[in-house]
Parts: sequence; structure tokens; C-alpha cells
Amino acid sequence: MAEDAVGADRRVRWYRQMVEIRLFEDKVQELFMGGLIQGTTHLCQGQEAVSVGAIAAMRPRDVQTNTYRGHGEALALGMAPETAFAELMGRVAGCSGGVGGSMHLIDTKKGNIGANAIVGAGLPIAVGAAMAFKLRDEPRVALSFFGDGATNIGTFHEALNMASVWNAPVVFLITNNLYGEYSPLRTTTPIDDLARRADPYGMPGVVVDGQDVDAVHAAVSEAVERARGGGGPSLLEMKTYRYRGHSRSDPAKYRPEGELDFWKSRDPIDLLGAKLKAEGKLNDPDQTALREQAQADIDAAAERAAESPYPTLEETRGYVYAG
Amino acid sequence: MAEDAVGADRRVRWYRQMVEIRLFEDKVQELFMGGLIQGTTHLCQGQEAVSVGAIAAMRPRDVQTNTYRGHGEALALGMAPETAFAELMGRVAGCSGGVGGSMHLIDTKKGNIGANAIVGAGLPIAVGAAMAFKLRDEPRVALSFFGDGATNIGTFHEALNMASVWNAPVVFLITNNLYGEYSPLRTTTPIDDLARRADPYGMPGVVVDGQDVDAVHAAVSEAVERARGGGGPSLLEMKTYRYRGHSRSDPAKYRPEGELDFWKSRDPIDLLGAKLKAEGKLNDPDQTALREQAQADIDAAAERAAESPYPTLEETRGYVYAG
Amino acid sequence: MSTLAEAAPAESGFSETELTYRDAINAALDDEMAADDSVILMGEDVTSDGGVFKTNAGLPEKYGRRVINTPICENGFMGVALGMSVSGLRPVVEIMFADFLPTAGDAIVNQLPKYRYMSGGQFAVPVTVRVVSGGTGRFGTQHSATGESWYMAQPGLRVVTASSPGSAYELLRAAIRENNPVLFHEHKGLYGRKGLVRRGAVAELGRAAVLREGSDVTILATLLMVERSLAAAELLAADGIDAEVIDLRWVRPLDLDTVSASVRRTGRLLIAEEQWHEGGWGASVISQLAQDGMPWRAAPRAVSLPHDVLIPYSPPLEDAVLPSAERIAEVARAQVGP
Amino acid sequence: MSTLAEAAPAESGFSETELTYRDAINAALDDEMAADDSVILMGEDVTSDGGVFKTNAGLPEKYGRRVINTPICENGFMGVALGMSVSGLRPVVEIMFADFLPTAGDAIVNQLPKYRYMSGGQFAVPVTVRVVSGGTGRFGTQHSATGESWYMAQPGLRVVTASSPGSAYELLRAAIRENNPVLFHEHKGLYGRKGLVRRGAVAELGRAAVLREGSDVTILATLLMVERSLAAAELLAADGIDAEVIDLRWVRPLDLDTVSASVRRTGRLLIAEEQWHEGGWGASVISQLAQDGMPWRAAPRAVSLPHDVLIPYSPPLEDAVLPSAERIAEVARAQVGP
Ligand SMILES: Cc1ncc(C[n+]2csc(CCOP(=O)(O)OP(=O)(O)O)c2C)c(N)n1
Ligand SMILES: Cc1ncc(C[n+]2csc(CCOP(=O)(O)OP(=O)(O)O)c2C)c(N)n1
Ligand SMILES: [Mg+2]
Ligand SMILES: [Mg+2]
Repeated sequence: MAEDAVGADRRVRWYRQMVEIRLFEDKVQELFMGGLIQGTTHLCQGQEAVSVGAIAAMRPRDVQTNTYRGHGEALALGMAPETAFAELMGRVAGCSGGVGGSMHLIDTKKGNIGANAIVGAGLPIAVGAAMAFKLRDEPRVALSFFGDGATNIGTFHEALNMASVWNAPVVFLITNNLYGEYSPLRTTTPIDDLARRADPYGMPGVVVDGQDVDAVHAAVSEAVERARGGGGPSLLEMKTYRYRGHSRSDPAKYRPEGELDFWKSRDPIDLLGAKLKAEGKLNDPDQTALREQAQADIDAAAERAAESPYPTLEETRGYVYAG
Repeated sequence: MAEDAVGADRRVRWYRQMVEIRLFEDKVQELFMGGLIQGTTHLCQGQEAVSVGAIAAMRPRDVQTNTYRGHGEALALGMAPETAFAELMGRVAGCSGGVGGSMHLIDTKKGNIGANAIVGAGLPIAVGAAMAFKLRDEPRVALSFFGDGATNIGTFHEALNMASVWNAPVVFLITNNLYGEYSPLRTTTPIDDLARRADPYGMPGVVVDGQDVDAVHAAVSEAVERARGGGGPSLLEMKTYRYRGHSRSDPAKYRPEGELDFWKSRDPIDLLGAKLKAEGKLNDPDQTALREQAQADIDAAAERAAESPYPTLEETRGYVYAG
Repeated sequence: MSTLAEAAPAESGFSETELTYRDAINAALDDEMAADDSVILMGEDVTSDGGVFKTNAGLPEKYGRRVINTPICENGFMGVALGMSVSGLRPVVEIMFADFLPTAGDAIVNQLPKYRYMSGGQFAVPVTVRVVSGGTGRFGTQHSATGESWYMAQPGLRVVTASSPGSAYELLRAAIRENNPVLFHEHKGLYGRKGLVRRGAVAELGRAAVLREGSDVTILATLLMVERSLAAAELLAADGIDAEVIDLRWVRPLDLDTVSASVRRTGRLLIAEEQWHEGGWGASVISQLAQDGMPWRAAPRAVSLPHDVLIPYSPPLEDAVLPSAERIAEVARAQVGP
Repeated sequence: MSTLAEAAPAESGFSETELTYRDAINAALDDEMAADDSVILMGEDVTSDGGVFKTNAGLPEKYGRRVINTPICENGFMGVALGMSVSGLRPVVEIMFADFLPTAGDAIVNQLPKYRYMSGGQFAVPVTVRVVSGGTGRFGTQHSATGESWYMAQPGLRVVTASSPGSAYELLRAAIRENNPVLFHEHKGLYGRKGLVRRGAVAELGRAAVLREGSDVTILATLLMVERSLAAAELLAADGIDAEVIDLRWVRPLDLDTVSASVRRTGRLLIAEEQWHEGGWGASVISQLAQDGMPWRAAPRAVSLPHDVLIPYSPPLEDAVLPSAERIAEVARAQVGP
């Protein structure tokens, strides 16, 4: 999938993926309110271009780590919505047999080697995967997705320093949605452009429009191929926004009047939709049809997932220790 | 002591302090080899200008944290050599009653609020002291001394980020002696000028000649007074060198031929001595006499320290919990 | 049933009010911050909307810059708290999930408990760490820990747990007044519980609380397991078994006198713990009593998290791994015998 | 006396050689790295001059880039090791002092043991962490910890300790071959010790070793306390007391079968541990035996680090706080009685 040139059908596929992620997350919110999904959820509506554009820059044997807010990456990597829903409902059909839940959509066969609930923990893990590739002289690259808030914790610093001094084939990707939980970036971080945090490691840092999937794809592709070619790691900052609160039923009262509307005016799905329409590649009726089809698929996937049984303790014992 | 203008007698005092530190450390090495000091020692011969110049920039109620290589700071802050020797020998007359040892020369009454054996641990502690001053609106500043290797651990990043976002009155001081234990800076750190690590926190970073006590004093004074005036934290990198191995009896085989000689050709004591001589403030015979007096004092201090008894378990029980 | 400790007549100066566990913690913070300007509160998102678990409502408005929002860096801000504590402040640090305590591992193991010692007693380190612990939340493997026993072996620390609104209030005030670092454990499954709070009271350091007197078996518990033990005691009463229930409260120091006196009467000890038995306070209590030659009427037992099992997200599975009142009662019945 | 395990006739394929503890570790690393290209060694200063404790001599020259020098960032490079392990490598990570393990607390508590579980068993995490632990070095409060019990409660981990050159060699090889994270504890006071090593042998997972058979009391120990227990047994023999000495070896999983069988014969258990008793393996073993209704001939006892005392630098004081052979013998005598 990742090899072909960036052509029309591919960008139509991106459009479809973004719509799927959007509708998946909306459905999760609905199921959470209904009690079929419990505990916590961290949704990514508004950030779809980051997940889809960056994942599209990966080649088949590349890998990535992401976070508790990783549904977008998991789906973009090809996890079936039914499998994801089943995990969120704690069912055996889930990617992690139901023991992981919303924060751990993982599928190593698809290059998804980790969704972490600890802020910053995924970065060194990605560096480790990259070092394994490097030590075996494999032309593979590791990506790490994390948030703006994660750039303030020690593992961010330690991971970027190691990656650079070892010239590891890894790309660090900040999904800067302007908030860490309820705290605006400015209250926890003394600078606005987090890409500035690349320089002390002697690596390139790039600010990217995270609403424009083409821009995301171009920037990540360049960084990934540089890493693959032995050019070393880089840090990319995706400027984007999460439409929902941080988690669960957070009303996000901490956001200033009008901020949400401003970002919705640059909705990543609408932006690509407008381009595809202008380019005559996907007109309005097509977009509507695609969306309706996606909605039907999501609803059906959720229903099938709900039919999967809960795991028994015995079924999960083998998850603790490997034989 | 800290208020008077930088005049002759003050710099003569710095000269004497640097000589005292040098001879103290030489004596420690001798006592370690002789078994009177056990465990480990981390000596700072060659780095005296950093300790003396920076400490001289502090005002009476300012504080600092340092490390296991903190003998220079402790003595510059006015700890009696006898008290320091007693601590290194594990005697009751030591600053920590003998339970701390070489890595923990602490005297809170002199503003020495910590000598830490964990790399990087002193930085957040200094930020905490600075925040206490700030919350009470006291015009006090906290310094933190640490090494080049410590700039790779998470606490460095976390401390600088917090200090900047809170505008804490703290000054971070890297004693860059080119090695972290047996590892040359370049093998663990992708850049040469560590002052570059200030920018991502939006704070000034300055490279300073750590062999020139006047340069150190000027740079640290500026940073300390900026912090005191509400101008926020800064990061200073002192370029210097440790003449001895990392610790104990490390032969430092990892150092390239000639490196030690190069640095000795810019010995901080000789540099200030030459200036004072040229300025007609301290001629050769005076320097010789001063050195001989200092040697006599150091030898006497070590002898008196050795007469102090070892602590009993009972005497130290109260050190664990405060009443 | 409500607890004896709380049911006790309010001493002079105490006003009894019913509060939720959440509000009891808020009241303790408020009372200590009002009583002492050097007390400050810090942690992630503590200033926004009462904080993640809404325990801090109103405090930012009332105490201004004494409530500090931190970046995400547990080890770093724990070190900051230490620096504040040796500079005249009494910081209370909120750790949003007990699972994040190990992120601050160096500060907790090498700094807070040793800082005074390394200096030969020059410092006091009055830091209180509020740790939100426990399961039932469906938060999964990385967000459901009870860290109450992780650091119990460390001299220099105190470790305490709160099982009810009343004890949360009195113990948190005691923790904040203590001149040494205290890990104060709250349970996220208890925030909504209501109970009597003796506003103004401060708990005694190192004292367990006998919540229900009984003669057949002593059930020793902490946090959420306390109410489940009390429920188990009711089930047992229906079978004519008279269980004594003790809230251990302090994991360091352990109140072996209270536990030992009870077990000498009942001859049977049952540990109810939301943790794995190895390396925990339950094992330590049993070991100490065995070393003291306790004359058991029946072998001591423990109801703990299942061996070699981690905490799952899947709701029915999480319920299955957490010790229940029924399970506690069942094991007690086996101990007492027919 | 040397250990039974080591004195045992070398099985076919084993060549017995006398090595120091330091060189036995070096030999185990060398043999595993030679046997499997996916085994790598990483840590601070591991490449320079054999590393800080000279355990790695010759390995950088022999294995080139498979020996990786890390910056100072324990939590970070522990995460790197995890990432390597789920990508086909078998990293061995050196932690220079056990005291630095808490710096990597998140990796050890939330990542290594839970990574497989969170994924529903998709990964194996073959990471070995070599932890240099223990006192006698005059390194003071922040450099003398034995972290052997810190993480013993954590499902997903294995924890093992090496008390002699022979066991260090066989246990380290077993740890590296294990498909789950293993915390392998070395004792810095033992590096110079000489002993027989069965080159080629690999220890069995979870098995304790009976080093000396006896009928009057079972002394259970790890690390440096093993040789001190063997010395105590000699002192006791002089008094006509016949002590059995067991090297526990594995703290997780605990080999309760071996210990229990021994104590059922001797009726007396004495724990010799270089740690505080609370929250440790000693308390856990006593608790388990008590729950199994062990018929004690005398109450179990423990010789541990003194309660509420930290490790001092002052040489005579450090000697005073570490359990000695004399102290172990003294307590055993009291247990056996006149
Ligand atoms: C070590 C740690 N500390 C705190 C938390 C609680 N927490 C979960 S998400 C979050 C905010 C992270 O913000 P950011 O990195 O910007 O990611 P986003 O949630 O915006 O995607 C926090 C503080 C955690 N999971 N791990
Ligand atoms: C967290 C931690 N990791 C490792 C060590 C072991 N160690 C002690 S000093 C040192 C090197 C520090 O180098 P640097 O920061 O440059 O200070 P210097 O010793 O050169 O003064 C190391 C790795 C430690 N004390 N703490
Ligand atoms: Mg964010
Ligand atoms: Mg250095």
C-alpha cells in the first residue's frame, strides 16, 4: 500500500480513512455514554490528518508507537473497526483480547508495536526498535507519535538524545493539539513551536500544518526516508486540535470561546474533501455516499463487536508470561 | 563577603581558595590511597575556577545544590577543611556526622543545601528552593551545579522546563569537563556546546571559559542578578577539565595523549596567579608563601579530623526521621 | 455500618459533618492551607476545575499561587517539592494515578527519604504525596495500581492509606503536619462515598483503627478492602461468625500492637488486600506475628490479587480479580471452620 | 566451604573451572553472546575498560557494536531495551548501582512487565537487567541498596540473585535465555570471590539451592548473606548445631517447595537478608509458610538491616548495620535453644 506514488486514488483512500476515524470516534463517545465502553476514552476527532498522513508515509515493515489517544493510528494502520470496538468493549475479539481497552490498540503484525498509557513511554521504545533495525542493517524505520504535553517529560529528552547520538532511524512526531489534559500548552511549556526542541540534539525540527493531510504526508515521508537512508532522526511538530475534551466526558471548559470553531473551520476532512472536489476527483455526492457507507460500516462493526464474549481469567493467564 | 566590588583583595582571596581546594583534593587522594578515606572520591583538581568564581557570585542568603564532585563548592562556600576531611573519614566532626562521606558535603547554614550522588537529582531541588523564594517574594537565588553528563538525563529537561515556565530565580551551571565517567562527551551527547540546550526552554545559554575565574564570576553574577531581578533562569556552560580520573583510582586511560597537558597549560590557579602578578597584586614570593601556608593548614586540618571519633549507631538514629 | 472511630462522640472543638471522601480530602487540604501559609498544593491539572478527581475544587481561587499546576514530569516536580520542603514550605504533591509513582522513583527512593540522613540531620523534609490508587475504574493495567506497599521498606518514609471520608480527613491533616515525607494513598473507587467527618480532628501517626469488634477472626484491610471487609463481617454475622475488622491505615510504621492484641484474642488473622501478597504489608504483618510466636487457632490467610495475574480492563474480568466481600467471607468461614 | 551445587560432578559437556564472580559473569555474557547474535549488552560505560566493575572485559572488542555505551538515562535506555526486545533482540542492560533502578521505575513497573499483557500476548520481552547491588563498599546511602525485593510483587517480572561465581554464571545464562524480563542481581562485595564454575551449564528457573544440609535450623539467604550464612553454619557446627543453608536464588518466582521441605525437617527458619524486613522476600516466605500451617519447632526469625536505619558511609557503622555471620549464628542459637 505504501509504495505507490501519491495519486488520486490514494488520497481518496486517505479521505475515506479520515472519515472512518471520525465516525469511529463519534461512535466510541456514544458507546461510552451508553456504558458499553467503560473506564476512559481519549478521542482524536480533528486530528485525523496527522494519523492518516503520517501512517501513509510508512513502508510495510516500518513500525510505530503511539498513545492512549491512538485510535486514529491504529485504524490508519489497518486495524478493523470491529476489532478495535471489541477491544474497547473488553471482548475476546479485541486486538488485545479485551484486557487492554481503549488505551492499548496494538497490532504488531501491522507495525503497531505499542499504544502506551504512560506519557512519554513510547519514545524510547521506538528508539529501541530503530536500533534493532540498525544493528541488523535492515532498511526499516520507527515512528513515535506523542503529544505536546509529552515534550515536558524526561523520556522525551532521553529518547531524542539517544536517537541522535546513535543516529537511529526514528522519527519523532508531536501531535500538538494545544492541550495536555486540561492545561493549555502555555501553562506548562515556555515556547510555542515545539519543533524548536530538536536543535539541542542536533536534529532537524519541522513545524507542519497538521490539518492538511498532504502536508503531513510530505513532511513525514521526507523524515522517514532520511532516516531510512542513514540520515538520522528528526522531530516533526503537527499543529492540530482535538475537538472533544481530554477524556471520558470532559466538557473542556478550559478552552477559550471560539477556539473550537476556528479549528473546525479548517477541518482536515473538509480540507481534503474540498481539494479532491476541486481536482474533480471526488464530488459532493461521492463524498456523501462515502460517508454514508462508512457510517453503515462503523455501526455494523460496533454491533458485531458487541456480540463477542468477555474473556475468562483462564483465557488471559498466558498474556502475563511468555513461554 | 559577596557584596564588595571585585577588587584586588577579593581576587587574592579567590586565589587562596583555589589553592586550598587544589591542595585539599590532592590530600584526599593521598588519604584515600592510605585507607583513611574509603569507598569513593570524585576530585575536582582543574575545575577550581568554576567552583570559586560561581560561588563568589552568590549573595549571603542564596543557596546552591551540587554533586558527589562537590568538594570545591563546599570549600568555596566556607566549609572548614577539617570539617570536610572529617566527613570524608566518616567521623562525628564531619558536616554530616560521618554518615554522608565524600559525595555529601552539605552545610545548609552556608547555603549548601545538597550534594547529590544521583546524577541530575540536584536540579529540580534547586528549582524548588527558587520557587520557595519566589512564593515568599524573597530576593534570593538558587544555583545548581552539575556535569556535562547530567545534561542527558530527564531531570535536566524537566527542571529547566519548570524553571522557565514558572520564571523561577535559578541558575543552572554545567561544569563541562568533557567526560561523564569514562565516556567522552561526544559518545553520549550529539553536540559540543551544551549551552545550546537552553533555547528550547526560552532561556539564555552562555558558554564560559571555566579556567578563568574572572570570566566565571562575571557570567554567573550576571545570571544570578538577572534571576534575582525577576528576569528568569539561565543555563551557563563552563568549559573546563578534571585532572584526575573520574573517581577512586581511575587511571583515565580513555583520555587522548596530550589532552591533560593542554588543559594544564591553562591551569586556573596559574592563570589568576599570572594576572595578579602582572597587576602587581601578588608576586611570586607571596604566591609561594600563600601556597606553603595553605599546605600547612590542609595538613593540620587532616590531622585534626583524624582525631575525631567514629559515630555510634545511636548517635545517628536521629538522622533518619525529623521529630 | 459506619466506623467506630467516626461514630465516637465528637471531642470538644470538632464539628461532625457528613461529607464525601472527595470533599473530606478537599476539607483537609483547605483546613491545613488555611492554618499554615507554608502549605502549598501542586500537581498536574490541579488548578483546573477541581483537578482530575475534583478533590481540589475552590482551592485555586482561595489560595492563589499556593496551588501550582505542573508540567507532566513526576520525577521533576517531586524533586521540586523536596527543594521547597528544605526551604520552608510544606508541599502537598498530587500524583494522579499511583501507577505514575515509579516515574518519580528516584525522588521517592533516593531523595525524599535520604535527604535528611545524608546531611546528618540538617534538614526536615515535610512533603506529602497524595497518591490516587486502586482498581474498579476500568482503567486497565497501567492505571489501576495500589502502590501502598511499594515503598514500605524504605526508612525515612511514612506510608498511610485512607479508607473512608473520616479517616481521609484526619489522616491527610496528620500527613501534612508530619515533618517527614509521607505517601498518602487515596482510592479512586471511594471518592463518592459519604461518611461522618470530625472537622478539626487530626489522626495520630502510626495508629490502626478497630472498626468493628469481634471474637472469632481479625480481618485486616486498607483502602477499598476496608468497606468490603466490613460487608464480609455482616455476611459472617449472618452465619454466627463474629469478625473483628481493623483498618491498618499506616503501612509505615505498622501498628503491630493493635493487630497483635486483636489476633491474640481471636486467634485468627485474615488479610484483605488489593495487591499481590508477595512483598506487601499483609505478608509483613503475618511474618512479624509469626516471629513473635503468635499462638494461632487457625493458620493466617490472605485474600489478595490473584498470583501472576495483571489488572485487566475488561469489566467483568476486573471485577473477578479484585477481592470481593463474598470471597473475604468465604475464606474467613474456612478459617473458623464448622 | 564451597557449595554442594558447585561441588557436584560436572555433567557431560560441562568443564569445571575456577573463576572469580566477576569473571563468571563475564563468561556467561561471552557464552550467551557467542551462542546467539541477538544478545546485546548495553549500559553506562560498559565499553570502557571492562566497565565500572570490570565485568565486561574483552566483550566490546569481541562483539563490536553489540556492546552499546549509553548516555546517563536509566529510564530511557531501559525503554530502548524494551523496544529492542520486541524487535528481535535480547538485550542485557547493566545498571551500575541498584540504587539507580528507581530512576528507571516506569520502565520496570509499567513497561517491561506489562507490555506483553497490554497487547493480549502479542509480544515476548526478553530483557535481562543486571543490577549491581549491596553494601560493604563504603558507598553510602545512595549507592548501597539491594533492590532484590523492590519489584518482587510485580507479575510479568522474574527476579534472581547470584551468591557465588558458579550460580552467577548459570543464573545469568538462564536469565538471558528467559523470554520474559528478568532483574538479575549481582553483589558488589562478591566480585573478587573465587569459585568453581560449570562452564556450559544453565540454571533451572525458579529453583533454590540447598548449599549445606543440616537438621536443626534452615538458614535462607541471598547474595552476600549466603556466604555469611555458610560461615555462621560453621560457627554453629562448633556448638554442635547442625544448620541447613539454602540460597534462595529466585525472589520471583519463590521456590517455596524447597524451603518448605527443609523447614518441615528442621522446624526452624532463619532469614538472613541484606535488606529491611518489611516488604521483602523474607517476610513473604515466612508469611507463606505460616499460611500453609507450618508446624514450627521454634518461631521463625530474621536477621535484617536494622529497622528505621539507613546505610551509612562511615566504615565501622556500615559494618555494624550489615548482618554478620556472628549475628546470624547468635540468632540461630537462640532459636535452637539450650
Ligand atoms: C507519566 C504520566 N503522567 C501523567 C499521566 C496522565 N495523563 C494522561 S494524558 C495526559 C496529557 C498528555 O498530553 P499530551 O502529551 O499533549 O497528549 P494528548 O492527551 O493531548 O494527546 C496526562 C497528564 C500519564 N498518563 N502518564
Ligand atoms: C542516575 C545515575 N546514573 C548513573 C550514575 C553513576 N555516575 C556517577 S557520576 C557519573 C558521570 C557523571 O558525569 P558528569 O555529569 O559529566 O559529571 P562529572 O562526574 O564529570 O563531574 C555517573 C554515570 C549516578 N550516580 N546516577
Ligand atoms: Mg496535547
Ligand atoms: Mg563531566
